[in-house]
Amino acid sequence: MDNTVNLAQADSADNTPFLKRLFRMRETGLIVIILALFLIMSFASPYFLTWANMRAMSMAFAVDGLLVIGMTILLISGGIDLSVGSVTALAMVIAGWLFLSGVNPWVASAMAIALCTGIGAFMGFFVTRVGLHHFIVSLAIMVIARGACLLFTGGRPLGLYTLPPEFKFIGQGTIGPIPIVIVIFLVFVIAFDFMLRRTTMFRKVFYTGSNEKAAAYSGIRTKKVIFLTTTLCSTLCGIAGIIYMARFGSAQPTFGLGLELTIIAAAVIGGASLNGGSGSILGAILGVILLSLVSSSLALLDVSVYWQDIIRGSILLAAVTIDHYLNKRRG
Amino acid sequence: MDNTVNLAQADSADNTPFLKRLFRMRETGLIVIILALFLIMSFASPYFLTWANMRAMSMAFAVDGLLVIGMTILLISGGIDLSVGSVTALAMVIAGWLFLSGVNPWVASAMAIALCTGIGAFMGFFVTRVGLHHFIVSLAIMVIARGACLLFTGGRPLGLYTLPPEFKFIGQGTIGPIPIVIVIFLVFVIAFDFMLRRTTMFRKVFYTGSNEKAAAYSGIRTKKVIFLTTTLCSTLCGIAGIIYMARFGSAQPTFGLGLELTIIAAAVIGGASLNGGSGSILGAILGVILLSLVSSSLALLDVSVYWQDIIRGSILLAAVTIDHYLNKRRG
Amino acid sequence: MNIVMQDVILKIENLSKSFGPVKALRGVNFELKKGEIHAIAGENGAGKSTLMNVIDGILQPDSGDIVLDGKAVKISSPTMAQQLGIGFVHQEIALCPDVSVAENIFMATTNVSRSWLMDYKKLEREAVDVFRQLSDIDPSVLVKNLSISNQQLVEIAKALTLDCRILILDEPTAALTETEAQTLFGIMRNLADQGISIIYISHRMVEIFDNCDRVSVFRDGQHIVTNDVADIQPSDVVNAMVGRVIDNLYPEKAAEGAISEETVLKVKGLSEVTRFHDVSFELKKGEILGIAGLIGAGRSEIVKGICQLEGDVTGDVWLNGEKLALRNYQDSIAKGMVYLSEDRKGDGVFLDMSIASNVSALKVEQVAGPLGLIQTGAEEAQAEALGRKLNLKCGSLSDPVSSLSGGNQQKVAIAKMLSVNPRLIFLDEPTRGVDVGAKSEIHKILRDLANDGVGIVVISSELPELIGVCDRVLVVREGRISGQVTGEEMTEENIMHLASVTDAQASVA
Amino acid sequence: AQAEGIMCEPGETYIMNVMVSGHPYWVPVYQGFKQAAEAFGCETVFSGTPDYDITKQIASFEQDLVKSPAGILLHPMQSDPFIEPIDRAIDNGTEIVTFAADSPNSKRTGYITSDNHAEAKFAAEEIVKQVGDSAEYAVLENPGQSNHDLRVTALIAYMEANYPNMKLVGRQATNQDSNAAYRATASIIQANPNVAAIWIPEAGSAEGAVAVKLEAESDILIMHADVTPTTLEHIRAGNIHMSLNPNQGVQGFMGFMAVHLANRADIFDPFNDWQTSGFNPVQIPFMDNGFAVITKDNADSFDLNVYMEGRDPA
Ligand SMILES: Nc1ncnc2c1ncn2[C@@H]1O[C@H](COP(=O)(O)OP(=O)(O)OP(=O)(O)O)[C@@H](O)[C@H]1O
Ligand SMILES: Nc1ncnc2c1ncn2[C@@H]1O[C@H](COP(=O)(O)OP(=O)(O)OP(=O)(O)O)[C@@H](O)[C@H]1O
Ligand SMILES: [Mg+2]
Ligand SMILES: [Mg+2]
Repeated sequence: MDNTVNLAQADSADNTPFLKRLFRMRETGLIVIILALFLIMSFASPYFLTWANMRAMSMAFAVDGLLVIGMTILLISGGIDLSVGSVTALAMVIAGWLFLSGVNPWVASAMAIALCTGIGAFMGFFVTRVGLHHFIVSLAIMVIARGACLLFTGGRPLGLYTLPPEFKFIGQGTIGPIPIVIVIFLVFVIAFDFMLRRTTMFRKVFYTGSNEKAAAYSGIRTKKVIFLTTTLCSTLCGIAGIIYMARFGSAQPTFGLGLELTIIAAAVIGGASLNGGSGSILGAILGVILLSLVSSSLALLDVSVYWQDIIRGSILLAAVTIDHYLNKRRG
Repeated sequence: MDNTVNLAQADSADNTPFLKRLFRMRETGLIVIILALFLIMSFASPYFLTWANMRAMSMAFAVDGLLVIGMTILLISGGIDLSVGSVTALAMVIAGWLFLSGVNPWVASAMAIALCTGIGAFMGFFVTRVGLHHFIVSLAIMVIARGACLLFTGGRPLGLYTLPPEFKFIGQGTIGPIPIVIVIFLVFVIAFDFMLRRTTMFRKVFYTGSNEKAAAYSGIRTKKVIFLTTTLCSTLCGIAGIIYMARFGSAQPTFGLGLELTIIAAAVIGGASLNGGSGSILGAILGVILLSLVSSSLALLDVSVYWQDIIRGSILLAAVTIDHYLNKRRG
Repeated sequence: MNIVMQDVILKIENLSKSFGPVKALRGVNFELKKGEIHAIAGENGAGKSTLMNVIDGILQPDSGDIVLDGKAVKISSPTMAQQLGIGFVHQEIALCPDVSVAENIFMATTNVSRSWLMDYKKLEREAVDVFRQLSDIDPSVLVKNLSISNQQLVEIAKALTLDCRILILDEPTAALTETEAQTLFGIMRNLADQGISIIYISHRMVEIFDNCDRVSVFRDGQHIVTNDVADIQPSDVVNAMVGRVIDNLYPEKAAEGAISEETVLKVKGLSEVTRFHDVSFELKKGEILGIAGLIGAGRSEIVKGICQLEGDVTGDVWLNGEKLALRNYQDSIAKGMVYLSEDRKGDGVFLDMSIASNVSALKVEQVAGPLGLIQTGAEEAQAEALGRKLNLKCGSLSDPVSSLSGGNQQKVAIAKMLSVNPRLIFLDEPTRGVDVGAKSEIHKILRDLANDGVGIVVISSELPELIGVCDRVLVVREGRISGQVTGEEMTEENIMHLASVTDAQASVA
Repeated sequence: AQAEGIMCEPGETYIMNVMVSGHPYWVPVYQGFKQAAEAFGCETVFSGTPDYDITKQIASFEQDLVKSPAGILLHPMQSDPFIEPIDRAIDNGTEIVTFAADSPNSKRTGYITSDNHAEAKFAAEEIVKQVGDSAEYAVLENPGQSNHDLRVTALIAYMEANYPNMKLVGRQATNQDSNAAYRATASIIQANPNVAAIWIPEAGSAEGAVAVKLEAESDILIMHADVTPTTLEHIRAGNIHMSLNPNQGVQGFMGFMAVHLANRADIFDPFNDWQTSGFNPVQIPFMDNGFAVITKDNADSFDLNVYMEGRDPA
């Protein structure tokens, strides 16, 4: 029977050579595309491959990276969150407002993150208990959180120049040559990528998103899973908001307008399915990197503003098309 | 055996009294909510129930109504379109630009609508032939179309004050006391609602969205259906853009930023499923009316801006929750 | 079956089809004659459905020809197949859940209809006509509200409305009870008499030998043999399929005295608001208990109720003497009581996930090391062990379940149940779509488990299976237990009698 | 019902209608509007739409008209779409004055704004003063928003006309998004190590740009328009050279005066033909509200949060 593998030999997958396994990975297509862009850019601009440019480019996507982690996990579980931009802004605003009211900045940040967690739980409640769709619940929260930002600031950005240096250090400091922001980013990415691939807890997220009913029939508390992924996504928004606050030394009520689409796009480019059940942190991060790389490159090449959007959109479309065909050929 | 009935009574559904059928309709919950808001507003503001206010309020949602028709049909077929806002803007910009270059405004409008149709067909191609997801394709088009708007206008609105009066009439004229815009809106709504409920052509859209495989097995060319719904949505954007142009006498490259979420939200509130297979024009229009009514009411009551978003989001959440329970009880 | 065999209407010549490394069909030759009912038998994964999908234009062959009426044709889509007069009832139910039964049935007709407007009244009237022959389903109901068996009936009704010359039925009776199956055979015979050719795929030998004219056997993607059923015995078919003789289809029943006095499960006064009422029964150690009933009788509902999967249930349940106070299905699993669903596609498997992670889903913790880290090795070993036990045929354990044949998907679902070493398993249509060989393996496993003291409750629509495997059969009628049969009383007649509505015949609505 | 004197009658209400009504720009404008109104015993309402949506703003404007106010100070999101509604309002006797953005083809009573050309010219001269007249400079922009557009295009045009050796090396759209501005500025600085100055037409992007300046330890000269508390701090700290801030308070104050006086033509009988021509001399067709230059020295006066303490924003 040459069309079936003898089950006795079935677990030989781990012996396949590394290169072959790499080739089979969902993310390889994206890596290839990003490397190609890198190569092109290195030739196109002498400033591209400088440490300072790399550093600036990574700073530009590092914090969004946290948001995309939360979004990817939520997408895998079958949900979606349109409120990421405004909840991130709310975290900045609340922490900043508390700080200006005299609260210790660390305590203020913890409270803001807790509030975001609460918002996520609130959304989770509406989705799992009331039975509404993630889309509409998070859209309502997006509007409400933005409103709360306005309310707490009167629409005016809060100047947090007086934040203590050790606090600003999270956003502006470096360890050796590496900015703390990038370190935080890497820690989160590696931790969540590992957990998502390996832990039983996160495996249940995949089961739930793949077939919620089958998951329930396998004894998984699917509502709890969805509740938790919804909450986690908002918590990560909270953390991202605090880092942004430390980095810019201000809290902007209008921060992150339209950010939700970028974040969702990054996750989808990275292989997350809008129908749930699949996705990976690595892929999603590559998605963020791709989007950010394109923007940075266009700026570096000083492409006319009036052409940038057209080029950006076209590269996005081309990239996902190429990625699609690369995956198809391997599949 | 509650899913079976006496066969002799099977086709008796049409004999049920009108009120009972109304009560069973998916849209009744929304109608109740809207009526309740109407009642509250009539007491809250002496200006609410004036002809001028009703006119202002309906003008505010009439043209968006066309977009929501296209979006609903697309959602039913299982798709989604994030580009509606920028494609609408592009229609205005292209028609305006052609007009300023000396093209007859009617011809210019026809060309702009044809272009939008082409954009829809382009998206349809990527979705059905290449096999990408609607979300990512339309996101790329959203960016590209916005870029094209910038390119054609240099970012500045085109003043089309010189449009001939008979052209502006579409957007600014009235038949008796009724603005033409409202008449166009009603014609589209009634026509599409009827077609979607009754014609064999549009039933295929439901079949395709409900289970694409099953539809394909029954011989339905599902790709063609999806291609057409995608195209139709963009065509309606084109028409909406032209009406807006006639109404405003200008073409704004930034028109419709963020409009996609409002339109999708309206369709979803009206019962369209993001997974395809269900939805109705009547419901979606009620969704648009609800959203617009809330905004208009807050403006009329002079509610503080710092509270408006919070109240708006909360009403949205409350409305969908109430609607959900009303449907559940009936279901 | 003295049908005069007429000309060959469909001929498959040297047809091959691969999915990546998997060769599903290898140089298949096959002939279908006008007006015959042609059975196809073969193990799970033998390539039966793949061949049918090729004939219906859903899949394109890698090589080989389809010859229709003597002309080679390339069937590029189901649309084209339909135009050529080919109708197909799929193994996996493919209906539009958000659409009414009537519309589902006439979807193909609507598609080619010349009229612009829908005539819902006409559709429903005609749907009622179609169902008059089959079963009483309300055509205005949305399909998503139907039970899986009723959906199967809709799927059949859908094919019957087609104006076709060749009708393919891929395991249509897998979820049907005897009554509906018999109705279907009547209809099939009728169609065949009108000159329509029928391809009938089934794992039930009885059906093949009672209703078909010829039978073709497939193995490993190859056509092995075709015979008139009159010329051969069921054992010959099984032999050709499996490549060995299965002498004893069903395992030995529990020996005298093997059933102890100890009760594994005791249910008392179990009721659910609308679905079932006052259900009480016991399951002894070492015993296999069957539950029989007509479609929609409430069998699935009762066992789901016992393990708190669905419904608002009142009543008492004891497991191994311990009174249970389950709040949800997780509690039930924790107590070792699991349920194998009848709807494997809907809630049995994760189609887009790997075989290994499907098998481990019921308790992933089992294949995890410290810190809750999943050990891929352990996970694959578990899947491999159970897969081998159930004779699972697959490419690699990391392939998605969607790449498996229907019967092999069912085996994955069963493996998932067995993975947690349960103390009591409810199996709802456990061998749905499973081939004879694997079926008898599964039966043996069930008997072994019962002997080890694991409680086994089997719901099946296939009466011979219940009679062959169970020591006792409960019969459910309209949500109540209408009786039970054991030993010599276990006959199809007795069970059918208890299952059908005898008194108050008219009160259906 | 025109009042006899310059003071308002009880209930006489003036409305200020804007788009994106949560934006802090409007806050001092409305304070000026309100203070002027209070001086005349008039009532005021802050109205408009929280969204960046022309349809919604027109609806809110028309709803304002339903209330028959004495006059409206309007910031029209786009000029031409407001022609018809403004004309209708004027025909019905409601005075409309536009501010910060105009609808020149309408019959609006007057227009008050800060002069973006003047701002741009000032900025250009200041940049040249600081970095010399043959240097590289860059701009960030926000295409689609007319006043921001003008600030940028006017500066570039001025440079080209007067300082041909000034070289524009970077021009990026950042749309008031500080992270986008961060990315764009970083790229500009990378690609043009010699870039000496950057002009930013609003404050949100300036926050992102200044973050790059600090991280890259660049000595690029940052100048921007408008102000936020954060950029204010950076001005104090010398990270941002200076900011040009339109005189919002005056805009609101004079905006009110323009509407109010237009309502009271009969208190003044000037030496001209107004009675025959119908043109009311108290209608002020155009006013420039001026702008302030914020530097290290005067930064303390521009903390909006301090200014707003004890005041009601609405
Ligand atoms: N989409 C697919 N991708 C990969 N392999 C597939 C796919 N579909 C079928 N196969 C493989 O092709 C072979 C034949 O499958 P097929 O479904 O035709 O079997 P079958 O005879 O119908 O079995 P059953 O009795 O279980 O329904 C199996 O080995 C199956 O795993
Ligand atoms: N979710 C549901 N909503 C409404 N009715 C349901 C639902 N699920 C099942 N039913 C109905 O409850 C009754 C019992 O169904 P159940 O599935 O238990 O029957 P069964 O005896 O297992 O038969 P089969 O599975 O062969 O249809 C049926 O009439 C069925 O249609
Ligand atoms: Mg099969
Ligand atoms: Mg059942």
